[in-house]
Amino acid sequence: MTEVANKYVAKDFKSDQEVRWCAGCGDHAILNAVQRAFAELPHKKEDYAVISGIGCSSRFPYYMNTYGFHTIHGRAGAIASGVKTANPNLSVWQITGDGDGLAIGGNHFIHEIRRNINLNVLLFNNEIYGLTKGQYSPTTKMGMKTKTSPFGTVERPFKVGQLVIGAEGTFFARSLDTNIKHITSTLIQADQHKGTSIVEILQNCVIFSDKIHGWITDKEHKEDRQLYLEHGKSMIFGKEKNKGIIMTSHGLAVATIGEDGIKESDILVHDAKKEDPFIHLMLANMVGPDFPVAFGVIRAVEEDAYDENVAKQVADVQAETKFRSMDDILASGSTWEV
Amino acid sequence: MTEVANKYVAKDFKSDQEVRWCAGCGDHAILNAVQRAFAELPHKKEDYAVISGIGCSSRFPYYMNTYGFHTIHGRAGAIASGVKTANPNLSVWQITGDGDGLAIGGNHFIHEIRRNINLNVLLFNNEIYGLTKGQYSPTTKMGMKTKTSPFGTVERPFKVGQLVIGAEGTFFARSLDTNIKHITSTLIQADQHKGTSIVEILQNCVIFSDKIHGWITDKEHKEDRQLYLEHGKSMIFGKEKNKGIIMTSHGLAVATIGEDGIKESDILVHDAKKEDPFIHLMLANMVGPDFPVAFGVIRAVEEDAYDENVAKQVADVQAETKFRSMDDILASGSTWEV
Amino acid sequence: MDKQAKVVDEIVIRFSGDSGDGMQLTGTLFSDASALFGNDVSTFPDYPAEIRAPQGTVGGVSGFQVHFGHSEIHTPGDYADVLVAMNPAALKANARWIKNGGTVIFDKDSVTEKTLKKAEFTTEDPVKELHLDGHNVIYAPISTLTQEALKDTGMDKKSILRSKNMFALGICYYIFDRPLNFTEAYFEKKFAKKPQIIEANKRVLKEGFNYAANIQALPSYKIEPATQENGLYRSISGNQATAWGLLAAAEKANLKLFCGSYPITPATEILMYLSQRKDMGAITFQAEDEIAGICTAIGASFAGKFAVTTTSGPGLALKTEAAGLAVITELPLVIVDVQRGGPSTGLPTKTEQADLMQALYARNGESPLPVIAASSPSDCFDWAFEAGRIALEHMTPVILLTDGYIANGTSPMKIKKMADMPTIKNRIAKANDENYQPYRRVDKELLIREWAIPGTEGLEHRIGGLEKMAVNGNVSYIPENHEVMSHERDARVKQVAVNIPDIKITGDSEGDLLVVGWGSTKGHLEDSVSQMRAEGKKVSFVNFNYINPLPKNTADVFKGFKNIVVAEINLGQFVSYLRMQFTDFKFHQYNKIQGLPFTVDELVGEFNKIMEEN
Amino acid sequence: MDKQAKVVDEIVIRFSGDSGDGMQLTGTLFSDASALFGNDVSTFPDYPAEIRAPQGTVGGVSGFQVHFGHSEIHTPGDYADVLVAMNPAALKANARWIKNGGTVIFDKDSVTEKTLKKAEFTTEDPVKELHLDGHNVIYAPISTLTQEALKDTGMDKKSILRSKNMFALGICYYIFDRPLNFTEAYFEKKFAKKPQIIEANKRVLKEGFNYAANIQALPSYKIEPATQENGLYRSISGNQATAWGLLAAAEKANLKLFCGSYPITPATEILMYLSQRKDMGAITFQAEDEIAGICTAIGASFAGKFAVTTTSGPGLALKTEAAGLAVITELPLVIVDVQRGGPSTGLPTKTEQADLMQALYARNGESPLPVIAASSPSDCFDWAFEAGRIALEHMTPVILLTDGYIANGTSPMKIKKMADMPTIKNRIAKANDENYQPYRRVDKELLIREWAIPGTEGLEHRIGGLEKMAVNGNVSYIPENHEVMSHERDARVKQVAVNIPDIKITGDSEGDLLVVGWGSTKGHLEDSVSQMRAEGKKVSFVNFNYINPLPKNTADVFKGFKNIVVAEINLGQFVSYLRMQFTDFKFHQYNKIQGLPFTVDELVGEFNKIMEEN
Ligand SMILES: Cc1ncc(C[n+]2csc(CCOP(=O)(O)OP(=O)(O)O)c2C)c(N)n1
Ligand SMILES: Cc1ncc(C[n+]2csc(CCOP(=O)(O)OP(=O)(O)O)c2C)c(N)n1
Ligand code: SF4
Ligand code: SF4
Ligand SMILES: [Mg+2]
Ligand SMILES: [Mg+2]
Repeated sequence: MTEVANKYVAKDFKSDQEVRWCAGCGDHAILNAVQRAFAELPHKKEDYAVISGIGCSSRFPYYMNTYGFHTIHGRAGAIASGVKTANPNLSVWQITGDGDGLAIGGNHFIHEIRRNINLNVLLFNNEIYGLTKGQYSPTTKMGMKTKTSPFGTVERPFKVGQLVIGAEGTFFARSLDTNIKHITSTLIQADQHKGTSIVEILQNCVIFSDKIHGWITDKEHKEDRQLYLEHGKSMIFGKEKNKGIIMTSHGLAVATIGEDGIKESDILVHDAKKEDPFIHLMLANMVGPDFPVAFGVIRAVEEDAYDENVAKQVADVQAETKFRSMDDILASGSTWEV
Repeated sequence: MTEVANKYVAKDFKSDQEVRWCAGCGDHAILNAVQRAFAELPHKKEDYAVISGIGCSSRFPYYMNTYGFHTIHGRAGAIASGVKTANPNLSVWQITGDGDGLAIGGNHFIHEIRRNINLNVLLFNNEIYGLTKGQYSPTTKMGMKTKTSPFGTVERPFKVGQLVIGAEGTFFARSLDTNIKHITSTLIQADQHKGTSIVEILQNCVIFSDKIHGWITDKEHKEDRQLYLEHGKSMIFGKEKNKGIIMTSHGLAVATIGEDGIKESDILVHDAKKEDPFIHLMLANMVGPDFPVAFGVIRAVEEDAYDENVAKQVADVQAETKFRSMDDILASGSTWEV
Repeated sequence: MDKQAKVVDEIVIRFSGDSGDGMQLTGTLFSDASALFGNDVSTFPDYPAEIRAPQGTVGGVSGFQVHFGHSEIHTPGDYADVLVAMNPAALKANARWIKNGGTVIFDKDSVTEKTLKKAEFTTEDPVKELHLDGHNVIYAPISTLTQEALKDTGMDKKSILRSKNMFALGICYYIFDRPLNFTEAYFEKKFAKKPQIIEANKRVLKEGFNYAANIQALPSYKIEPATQENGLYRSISGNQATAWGLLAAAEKANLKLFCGSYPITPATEILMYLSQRKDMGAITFQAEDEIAGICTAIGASFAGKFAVTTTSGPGLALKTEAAGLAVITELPLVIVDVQRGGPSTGLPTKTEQADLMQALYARNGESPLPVIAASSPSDCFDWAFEAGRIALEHMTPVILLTDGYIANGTSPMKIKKMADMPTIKNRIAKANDENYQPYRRVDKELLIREWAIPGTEGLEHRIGGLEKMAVNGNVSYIPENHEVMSHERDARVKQVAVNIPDIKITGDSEGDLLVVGWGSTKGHLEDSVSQMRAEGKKVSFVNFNYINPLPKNTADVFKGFKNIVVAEINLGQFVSYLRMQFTDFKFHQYNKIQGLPFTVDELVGEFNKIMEEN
Repeated sequence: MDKQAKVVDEIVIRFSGDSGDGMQLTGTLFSDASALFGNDVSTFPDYPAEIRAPQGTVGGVSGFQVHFGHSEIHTPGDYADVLVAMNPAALKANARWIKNGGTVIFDKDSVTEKTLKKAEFTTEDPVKELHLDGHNVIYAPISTLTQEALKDTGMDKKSILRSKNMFALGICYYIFDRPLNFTEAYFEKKFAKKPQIIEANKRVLKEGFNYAANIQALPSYKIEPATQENGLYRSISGNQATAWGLLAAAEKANLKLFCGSYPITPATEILMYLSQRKDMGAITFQAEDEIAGICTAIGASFAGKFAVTTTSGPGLALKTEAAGLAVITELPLVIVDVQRGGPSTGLPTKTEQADLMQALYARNGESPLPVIAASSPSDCFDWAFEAGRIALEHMTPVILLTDGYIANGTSPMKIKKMADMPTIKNRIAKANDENYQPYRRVDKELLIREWAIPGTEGLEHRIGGLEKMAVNGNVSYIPENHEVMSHERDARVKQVAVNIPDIKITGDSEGDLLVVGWGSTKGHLEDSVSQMRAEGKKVSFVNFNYINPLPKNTADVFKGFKNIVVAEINLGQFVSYLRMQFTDFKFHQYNKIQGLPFTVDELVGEFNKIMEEN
């Protein structure tokens, strides 16, 4: 991608369209964070393409002063794949929801990840279908009563990180709508990653699933319930910054530095670049009440990106071929003169 | 499901239709194994429903003397989900290929697994689209030249087991078209499992991907390259039965009993029922040349099945309700007399 | 209340306010109270596509129109006799829908610098700026009086103001002489656990009522109960009626219902209403997408359920490949398409009749199936039932078309007794029947195959999407067999006509103009034709609910008229369909495509023009 | 070779044998040799749906028909002058396709108890049992002589017998006086690394040739090279021509091609041919399904590529929702549908014209797009090019219909020079153009918007599936705007007619009967009309390639005829479409739906009947 020196401010990325999400919707903060991130990233404004499906979250492109495409429900992944493969020089951002991306769009989701197309995917997870007014989604917790599950759902939800890893994901990060700064920095890392970067953003829908992430965001306890991972840094968290994640023979556990003989050096150091997905999966799957929820870049493994490989194959063949135009092709092989 | 004493032989499950796969195709052996398994299982013949999509493998139902449905490409998972949810008393078998199940059918595949519907899914993995004459599939190894990748594919393949676990799978097994006995016994275990049982069968397509599993099936070396897992048994393999899988700080490794101080008791004992998916994922992902490939039931974790939960919710509501017929419903709530 | 009530025939009232102002509820309560009072009622909700559009803007206005009267009501009405506007934006958005001389009830407290700016007014007097000063405008201090009424409840201001819609409702109850008790009962049930809210709502409702009585600003209208057939009635929306009609069909066929669907506006409520009916043994499968929706339904149909799938246009587009599988396997299935504005995502919350061609032809190959359409919120019940009957008796997928207009609208429904509804004969094959063959035609006239359900002893067989040999159902590539089967599939659908009634003419069977419509335009077309007939015009009307096949007497009906006009909310799909079937007639067409229903006015104008010019 | 060759005009030869006998290759080699020799050629492969159907059975027979001659050849021919049958099953499967008095070349060594049983013969003489003894039957000991020819090569029996098709080919080369050198050159290229195989094939081919010469069993036919236009020719299949036509369009529009597709019979080869063209900068994206196929193409179109997606009927069904997105966003896109037998999976390897209605109407809402159809293997090149031209110049998705018959068949193609082909004007907007607005109509007549491609400075904008405001392209729910935009979309497609030529009549412009066809039936219809005209009948013919919109002079052409008959390989889709457009004409129809092309014989019979009865 053509890189340019940063010369924008967030406002440059605001479009002239009125933002139409409910007051208090988590989407506002995410929009804000994306505009900040775009201002910081080294791309030209005209090189951004923001592609979404259908959903409240998918209204996103209208509010961004970039090239934007509000497509059809579930297909943002496939359309974004086409955009990026067609022109690897673009910085392509896919905006999707838990319904758009994981229900109807589930197949494109796992296949874009498998191919490792150089896309940045923002999955707004509010555990509900917002736009259609409150039906359960593939991330809705078992038992929840919604418009279409009056007696509670009987479906096991996906864990986004686990699905990403199952589909051979090279990058998975998690962020939170209440933390604009963290979203911004996470998106910058997503941009830097070569391949499909999946960023799950826990988002609050004030209308249909209000406080669905309340356990995590609870002001009182959030330091104890949120673990911010950084590559190369120890997995320390807590109000007193004295808790950490350790590895035991049964898997991960939470320990307190200074208790039971635990020293700071016993705390795991985060390695996002490890190819084996096992620890990343454990980290992505941590949930309360026994664990904090992990945020930040959980996995970022270097592999070839599909779009680059495609471009390279075309270039290689073109370097070798003696055919320069369709005239050559048409006249190739067996022909005869009349 | 209604269980009956076994009173069938494999021949009872042969239909009167001529089998039309190529001579030497791995599908013949699988058909054979399925017929044997059905004869052994405690279900009535009329309670079997065999549901497939489209592909060479998906011709399967025509050859089975049961209820059968050869549906459309990629949709076997959704249709089988409907059959089983509609009537949990049926023994439902979904037959699919790596194209049918993982390309066009990928979304239904991950969602049936997520819901944990009590289905038995046989995924014939020949790493190619057979019926349409040899295009690459989502399991084709990177770089392979096929009809639609004349310069080699640039796509990373799925690992079936990893995708299953990513989608919250409760059961994953692997078998091999050359081992009819093993397929039969694996299918019996799949039937016994409550929830979606995914059985990946490595299958040879003599026409378009001949010997694709050749490294594994090679007569000379197969004992050294195939590890047969059984719940509660040590992971021992090899011509001399002296190799085994051990756990090291870097993950799994192959060791030789008697060398480097390794004793039989150091070899891992297979626990298919462990809820944590981490070791199952490592086992499913083992590949040559450093590892043998794992066969048998890799994961079988007990969880509620969706179809049972649905039936239970209906029964619970019906036990409580005062409404017995649409007359009651129509007259419920606000009404008025004219 | 010692005033003199003016007795009128019918009234249109439109509630409008911000999306957050609770106008949908207000309208529904008014409509229910009127229906319970014995009026005939028709409603039309009209709200923005956003969950919450920006407050105070014209784009964010939510409206709900109620048309009620003492004779039969067919439409929600073109123009409003009374407009309730809760803020300047609502006034602006609806100004053009007020009848000449109509009444406007306007919350005068809502006029502030901010609200005027948001609604893009340039002066300080919105009423004048909109040239509404000729109307009967009631400037009611709704916000102030609501606050006043609840000031000693200890509620905070935001909560208090949430009740101001009840003040407006109270005003309307006074004006139209509605009893308050139905609505009070509603509060008691709805907020059973929150006595404070019950009390507050009751109080504000009453205050509104009293305010109107006190100011005596306009005469109270009185509408007598409608002269409807005797019986028990309820108010019902099209989506609810569709859900219940399907459940009724299941009951009469002695089967359990299975619905495999994916949510989509404006069809979602059908899935929602069905999901509440576990008591009837109904299973709802909220699938991962529309394809899985229809496919799980096909699986359930194979397994012996009465299977349905519900969607709107974009979802139907995704279901067409699988619909073809149901056609070739001859499995019963009802596909409901609640049409909305297209193409693509289009106008998702607006109405349109533009999926007709899609329903008829959107499948690969020659793949015919029956198509029917409903005409009003309450008759969705009957047409959903009929779709089920055809599917189950004829062993075929059926498409039922409704649309956003009738799906969201409500009308009173006379409650039928299940005992009085026809039994649906299903085609289930008997265990161990030695004569069973998958494609044996057990009814030679209707060309029906039997339904052999997994679990039935002795009927094991295979079906699928490949062409099948006649009778025995084995896979067949024989050229002549394909021709035979293609014609059989065609004939099977044509033969559905054997069991459907002749189409009935409203008006005389001969005349100058026949107005032809289909589906949800019925009310407006009927009213326009009545109006013209009252003026002595030789106009008649037919409404098609059976689209494929058409009723047997269709051509005979057409013969009686000098001119025929086909009116539709699209660019002319049904008229094209008629042209290809009936080459002996000339068809005029009138089309509108604005995401809105017709108005009776425009129809009368258009039809008069056609009569003059031809 | 001092025999006297009989000179004839045209010959049909059909090669048939087991699926494993290599008949497709044999036929192709014969066809190529004939084409290289200068004949006009048309071929038709006909094989079972299974990769390998059971050996020796009638269901497992694979056939390849070649029609060649010295004047223009339009069809692969109805009946065979010469049938090559490699085993009893092949004889049985093809007996009814032999011309009266035709020649049968039969491998007499293939008659064994086992092969007779597999082919379900009840006697030991298959020729007699099939009543073929009246024909000129050559009982050639093909297997034995092939073994004999290669006995000293050290090859095993199985490998040796794999060459027996070359023996049969050698016989045919003798009979029809073809030179062997083209085919020998083919062996040398194909097996460059296996000299033994080259030698074996050459030897067996020669032995076959010699055997035929030796037995002098029948006169050698001689066909002069065809009287074609001068130029360079090649043999090409419909799918290859489609791929190359698309690539040519990309080149002339100065764009790179992007194809997003999912494999499906009989369309897969287009994807395959395009995947070989990385040298032309073409990108092929083999997607996870058909939806992703079209969606990646839409994304690529947004990003500025000439985007195409290729499929067959069931795949088109899956693409319709996304096709609607391309309609409303007015993005250029070519959708190729290689039709096959339906409904559902139907007859996947057989041909049919039954996706016409699907192409025209299978989208939700009012969602019009241009539809065109190709008529022969080689003209797929021109129609694919034309589809690209319309898509790019008119900024619209276009559907191109071909079918299994022309996609798999081959015909000679005169090679065009790229310099002689028209330039395609694309509608790319210029950087920093201050007048740019997403829905500004830069061509007021054609109603075209500009293509502002991501990466272009200053043209940042948003598009999408919601209805858009005219000109500025913001989301709009305004009722009147929806009507304006709906009419604009309709008009945009109608205006494509401005740039398409008038339709041409074959024959006189007045007469008793006009035969109307569309797409791939052209050859058969043209031949049947020629034959009837030769008999003095007043019959003419028009073939439609532009389906939507139709050529401007269509009604004028229809006016000249007493009767019009529309012949199609379906149940009457184009005739229905014509009826809804042209209500002033009566259309007869003739339909066949057997997964096979028409035969000239049946057409002539049918058309004569219509002329007599009307
Ligand atoms: C083909 C199709 N099916 C269904 C819909 C209806 N629909 C629109 S958005 C949506 C779900 C949105 O949920 P999510 O992606 O989680 O977004 P959110 O609104 O929660 O941000 C659905 C079901 C549609 N527009 N198109
Ligand atoms: C909608 C649709 N798309 C594409 C096809 C063509 N198709 C049939 S089978 C197949 C792939 C089969 O591959 P796989 O599932 O691996 O089965 P195999 O033949 O290898 O056993 C494809 C692409 C189809 N029949 N329908
Ligand atoms: S409905 Fe929920 S997700 Fe949608 S805009 Fe409102 S708060 Fe946000
Ligand atoms: S093509 Fe391959 S998969 Fe298909 S039947 Fe033949 S060997 Fe089996
Ligand atoms: Mg959501
Ligand atoms: Mg395969």
